[in-house]
Amino acid sequence: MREIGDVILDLRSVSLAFGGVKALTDISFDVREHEIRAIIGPNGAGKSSMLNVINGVYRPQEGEVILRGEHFRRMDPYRVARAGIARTFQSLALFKGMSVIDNIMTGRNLKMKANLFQQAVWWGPAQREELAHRAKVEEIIDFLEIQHIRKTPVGRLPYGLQKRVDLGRALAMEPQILLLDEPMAGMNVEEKQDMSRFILDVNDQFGTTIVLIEHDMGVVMDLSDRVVVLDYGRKIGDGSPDEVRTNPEVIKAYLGASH
Amino acid sequence: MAFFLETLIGGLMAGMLYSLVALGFVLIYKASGVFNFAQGALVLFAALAMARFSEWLPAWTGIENPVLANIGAFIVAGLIMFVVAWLIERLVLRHLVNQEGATLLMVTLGIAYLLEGIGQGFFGNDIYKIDVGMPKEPVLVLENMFEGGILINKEDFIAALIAALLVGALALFFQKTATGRALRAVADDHQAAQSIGIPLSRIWVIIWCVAGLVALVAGIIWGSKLGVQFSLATVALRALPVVILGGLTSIPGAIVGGLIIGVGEKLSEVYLGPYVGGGIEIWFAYMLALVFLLFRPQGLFGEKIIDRV
Amino acid sequence: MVAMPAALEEGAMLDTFPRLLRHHANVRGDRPAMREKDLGIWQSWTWQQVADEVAAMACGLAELGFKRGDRLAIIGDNRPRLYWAMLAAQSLGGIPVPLYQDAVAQEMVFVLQDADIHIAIVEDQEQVDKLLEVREQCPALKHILYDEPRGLRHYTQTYLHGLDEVLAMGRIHNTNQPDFLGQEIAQGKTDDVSVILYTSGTTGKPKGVCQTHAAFIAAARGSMLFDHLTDAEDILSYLPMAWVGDHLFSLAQAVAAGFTVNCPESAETVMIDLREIGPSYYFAPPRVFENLLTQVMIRMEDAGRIKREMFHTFMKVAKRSGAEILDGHPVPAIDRLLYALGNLLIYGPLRNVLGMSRIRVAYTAGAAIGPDLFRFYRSIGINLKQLYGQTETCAYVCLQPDGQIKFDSVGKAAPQVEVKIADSGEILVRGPMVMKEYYKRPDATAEAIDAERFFHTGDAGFIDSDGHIKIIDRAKDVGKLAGGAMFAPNYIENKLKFFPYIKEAVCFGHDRDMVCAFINIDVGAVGNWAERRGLAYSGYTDLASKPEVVDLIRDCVGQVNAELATDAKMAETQIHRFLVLHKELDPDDDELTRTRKVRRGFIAEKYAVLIDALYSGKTHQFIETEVKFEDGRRGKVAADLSICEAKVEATGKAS
Amino acid sequence: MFYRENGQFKTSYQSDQQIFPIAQDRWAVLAIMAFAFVGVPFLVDEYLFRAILIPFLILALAALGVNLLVGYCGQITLGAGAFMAVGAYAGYNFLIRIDGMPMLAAILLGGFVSALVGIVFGIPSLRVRGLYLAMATLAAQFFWDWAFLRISWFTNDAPSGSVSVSNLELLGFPIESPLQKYLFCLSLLVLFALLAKNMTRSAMGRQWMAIRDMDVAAEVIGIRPMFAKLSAFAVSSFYLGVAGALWGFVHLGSWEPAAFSIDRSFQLLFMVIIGGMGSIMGSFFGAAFIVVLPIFLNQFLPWLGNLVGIHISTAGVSHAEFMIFGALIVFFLIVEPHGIARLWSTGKEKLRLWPFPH
Repeated sequence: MREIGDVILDLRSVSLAFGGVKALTDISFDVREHEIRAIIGPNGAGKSSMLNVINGVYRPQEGEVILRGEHFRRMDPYRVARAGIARTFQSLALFKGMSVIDNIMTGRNLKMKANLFQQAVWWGPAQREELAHRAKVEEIIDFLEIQHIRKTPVGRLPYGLQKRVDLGRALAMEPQILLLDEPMAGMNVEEKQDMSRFILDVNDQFGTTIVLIEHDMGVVMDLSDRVVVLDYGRKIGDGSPDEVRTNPEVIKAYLGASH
Repeated sequence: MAFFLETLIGGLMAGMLYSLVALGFVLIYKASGVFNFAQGALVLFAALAMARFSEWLPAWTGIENPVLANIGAFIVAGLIMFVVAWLIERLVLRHLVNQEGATLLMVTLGIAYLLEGIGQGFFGNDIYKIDVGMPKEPVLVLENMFEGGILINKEDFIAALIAALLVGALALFFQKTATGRALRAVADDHQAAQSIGIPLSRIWVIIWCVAGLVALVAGIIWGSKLGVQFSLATVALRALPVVILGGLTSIPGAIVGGLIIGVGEKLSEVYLGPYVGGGIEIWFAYMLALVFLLFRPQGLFGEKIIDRV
Repeated sequence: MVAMPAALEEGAMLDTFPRLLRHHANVRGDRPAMREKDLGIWQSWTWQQVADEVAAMACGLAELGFKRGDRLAIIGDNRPRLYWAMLAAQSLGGIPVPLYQDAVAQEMVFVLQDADIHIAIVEDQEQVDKLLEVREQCPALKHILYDEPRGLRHYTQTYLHGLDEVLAMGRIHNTNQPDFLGQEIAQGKTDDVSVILYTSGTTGKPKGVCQTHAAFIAAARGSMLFDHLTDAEDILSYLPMAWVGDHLFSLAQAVAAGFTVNCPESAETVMIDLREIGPSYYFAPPRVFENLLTQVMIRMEDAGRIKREMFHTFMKVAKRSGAEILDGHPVPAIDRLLYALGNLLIYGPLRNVLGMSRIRVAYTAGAAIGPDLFRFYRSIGINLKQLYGQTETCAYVCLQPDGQIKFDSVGKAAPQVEVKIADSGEILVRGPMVMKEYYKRPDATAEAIDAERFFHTGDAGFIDSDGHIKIIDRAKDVGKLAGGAMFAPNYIENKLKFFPYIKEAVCFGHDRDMVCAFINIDVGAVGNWAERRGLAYSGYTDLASKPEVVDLIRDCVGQVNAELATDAKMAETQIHRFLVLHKELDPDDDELTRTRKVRRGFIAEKYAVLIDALYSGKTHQFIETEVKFEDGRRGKVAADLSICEAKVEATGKAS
Repeated sequence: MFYRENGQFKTSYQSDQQIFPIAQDRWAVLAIMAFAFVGVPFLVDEYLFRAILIPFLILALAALGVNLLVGYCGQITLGAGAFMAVGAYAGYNFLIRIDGMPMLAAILLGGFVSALVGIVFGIPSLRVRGLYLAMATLAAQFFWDWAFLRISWFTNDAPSGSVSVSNLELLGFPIESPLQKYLFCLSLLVLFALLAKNMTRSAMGRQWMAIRDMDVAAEVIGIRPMFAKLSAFAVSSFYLGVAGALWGFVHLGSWEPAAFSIDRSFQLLFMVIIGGMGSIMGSFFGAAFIVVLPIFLNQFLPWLGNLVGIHISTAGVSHAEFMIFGALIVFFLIVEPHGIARLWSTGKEKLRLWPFPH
């Protein structure tokens, strides 16, 4: 059985603004190794911005991110990826021109070493590498039960499956920390069940730490070990699902917010 | 010194014309996000129409008065540009709503070829002249300030004046009229504009018409200066750096950019040219714009680009 | 290379499956024995590798205390390692007992108890969970081995083992005692029981059919000779391992002839896998061929006009001459020419998309197949034939010889098989393939096999002038109308089921004055039919209740009646009244057997009200039925069924 | 219809990932190759070699280069011609300044120089997208147009940058007759097409496409936009450079900067758009189409004109050309953004599923 480790990722009083618009105001919270950490909040609470700060897509004006004791004023996507943080996207962000296999293959990118010339020649190192990583990718395909769409261009897939491929692409990086941006948005009950199962399996089998944004309170409460609640870019709650559930501010925010 | 001022003013004049073409780019880009590579082709097309009809109308109708002929030709050409604009919206843009910029740009390349082909096929491909009775002789001004004074080409001067007027008029049109406001709304946010009931397609037709008109004026001026010929289409390429410099979405940008490039070209040609074998103005403008890009991708007056995830 | 069937190379001691396996490991050690689509490619194993794996598994089982004569339960989809488990058990002189993998836990209890299972090898978590659920009821069950570890890592039960561990154990054991297994195999005798297959039993509890090595090898070799099978064949194994048909083709024949068995990636991908493998030898129950044909027709409906025209014209050509050409009968030159053209433009491509380009011989069995269906496949050049047999006879009694296909017969007695018709009209068979006994059921055995070792098939039928056997119906089902006329429900039901729109039918009439029927529509076919007419529907129940649909079915029934009317014996048994059931008959509700045979008696009880309604002349009847969903949840379907009069042909004497 | 795929199952990733996984395709390609190398030389006369085949081969190579950048990496370029020019003149300089420099080496070196230049002009792509980038490439175009015209060192002091090379040879074999030139270009094209295919089907190609399809996502999974884009520019420019050198050395023999004017750049872009963005095959289709169409029109239009009794001048033909190209660009971008290649592959899919529609 997995047991929660100590803090692996720590955000200290992060503030982010676009022009005049404040997206995040003085947010601090930490993520422990092997845990499932949820960030919830009504629409426009700044959940996604939070993730984008963590993996360096946005640069916060204030605050710092501490990853395994290393302090960063701001992250940069490449370094974050190297550091073993993967993520999925809320709005589908697959490479629509490629097949499912290739999409997941891109996740192996950082692990591939062959240089351009070897790749151009193909026979030899490049091919050996390709085949080795293809095998890895097939394991992920097997894990996510998407064998039947292996070679389909992702553009043709229904929403639910695309979400799964997105997860697959992230898993291909064999990340220590996995950021999931509303993995179940717009899914039907069955798809949600599957997705939750996969998330739990990932966390459990690979010990991956998971930071999860979700809209659907129910799902979050079942999945996560600890929950952060944002509202209008401010942190209004943090703790175990039960603590959060009973936190008056949170209740207010959720009753107040229309979503 | 005098020589410097002369070049400077010459540059400004030329710049005004660049601004005029650049304006075409900006208008269309603002309203439809299309980077209209065909602007040059429009200019050529308009100029051809103008030039030919000013010959044909007298021949057909027997009107001798050149002024009337020119006015008639101007009206006909204007109508033609309207039709062109309408067709472009109808047959092309309408089918490419919310496509990526690159695709739209390539489409306008296609349109450019189409227009050049049709234009020359229909109006002929010789060199035609437009004579709207612009005074050609140069004048000396400020003789009392410098010995020898400064030589200014009247035509340039008038041209610049017309350009300036047109620019001003458009600025007003955008600020004051309802349509103008609608256009700005569309420029800011297509969906929003649609949701408040602004008919996109109509706006686009209008904007392309305006661009067509601008092209027509530009065409007439350049045409009367250099004669109407295929090379007119390339003025677009000259005006490109202007837009980049000024910022794709800003009318003042187009004007200022035009002036800067105009002056820059002339000065560089005069003062740098000799050392590097001359003929540099065309790429110099680009280099200028390019270097500029690296430091301020959105141009002088353009809005900052934030891409959200 | 195309070698002679293994059996014909110095046949002598190759009289048990483990010995055959060893033989192949020696003579064709590097030819592929098994393939499975896994992780995107066809993982392959040569005969040598299979032999080694089986050896390891056998030794592993021995380590777990599996002994000569023990039974080994095997539950799961067609996976190589599950087939190897059978051979492993046999190597130790044990008896594999395959169970239907889609059965719910409770249905497994009986077999587990009856066969007194100590060790079960199962595919995955799903099956493990089932066994854990019923473990209390089966105290004998000591070990559960699983093939696919996924999701089982937190199962702490000490009696759960991954096959991998067991194999590892086995390998060690094998290196420590290299000659142990050899001796075990040597001790095996050809008339040892090689497998126990439980008959789904249309009535009462299932019975364990004990088949010996000798029986299955005889059956296998018989059909090998009959169809000239070599070690070059490729088959796709996707039918339940517990079904005698799969056992005969995927294990007995494969190991006898030494050809290659291919396992699909998953249930959803069977069609794709079929296309990729393109088996040369193929076996499927009629419903599979039926579904395929339905798909073909539906997909052709969407095709462009020219293509559709082409298809239909050439299908006419095929209908006219295809089957004849296949049988080598004389055909006018022009038709030959047209057929060749069609073969290039339609039949060939069609076989390709169906995955049947390479088929040399295809068999169907398990139920009667509609003449049109049967003709279709033969006419596009697929050598589809029928065979006849039961679990008790290794599914090996009659085979249709090439070139002598009669659509309404199941062919001639297979090599070494003796067929005779009892006075009662029941078909009796004798031969090496007849089972040894029903497991622990001497009574039943005695009932089934008489003094001269004739097995009573329970089917009624007759042998025609040139020796072809025709099946009419289950002997016990053949009843009499009150009027005294002979009533063969299956015969009628099959005629009904030959319509693509009708999926299942149940006829009643024994001791009654007329025949009435329940009907299940085929959602696929009827649904498509409805869509093309712009009928909206929300599901089976809704669709079935649509008056248009009911009329559609009435036509079908009418046509069947017309056919029946032509046959003096059957004319009396035309269907007078029928209704379209509000739910699909389903094995999970015990209405069908796992092999989708109708459980007549059970249905008669369950839907007594409906039957009364049919015979009491009502025009409507409300009914509510409980149903079981795949995930075990229960629910209710209710409907007010309309009961219809069918068009009945006038017959000789007034009735 | 002609596909019989049963039994073509893959037992290893190697066989699953080959360029043509379907046997029938492999045979077809082999047949075409055989025809191109063996059949064509017997069937074709000098004119066809000069006027169609050799230009086609070289422009196909160039289009391939453009496609790698525009089609695969999604970076638009209007300066392709400039890089051809760089390749041609660089190659020329290597050839004449270093005596004993083999032609092939000179051509390849031309490619490498062009690649370096490509990287330099690709740098803006790190800061700017789409339209702005087009600008940068235009700048390259105009700059090099000018440079080769005015900077005499590049052209070994030849007036107005017109230079020429003669008596080419490869490892002692002369490359003089059209046939020799054809075979030479063909071999190079085949080789480079294969290399391109390999790049696009391995990590590099996936990085390019990732940047093209969704650059933010690409960055987040650890693809460095800088590396991806610049490598695309480099490779693309290399191909263009080699093509340019061939165009100069082999096709023209003697040339001026005008041979690589902005019209050439547009022409190449059109090849890619019409042929099919993001498809190796597409580059060939596009090149073939755009090489053949004008010749076809020159033959066909006057003939048609005579039928209806109007005389169509050569100028008229060239205008028609303009219109048709323009119309086609618009048509393809609206109706089939993936060009002829996509039409081809859908057709192929239909054949595979025949007689089923889908």
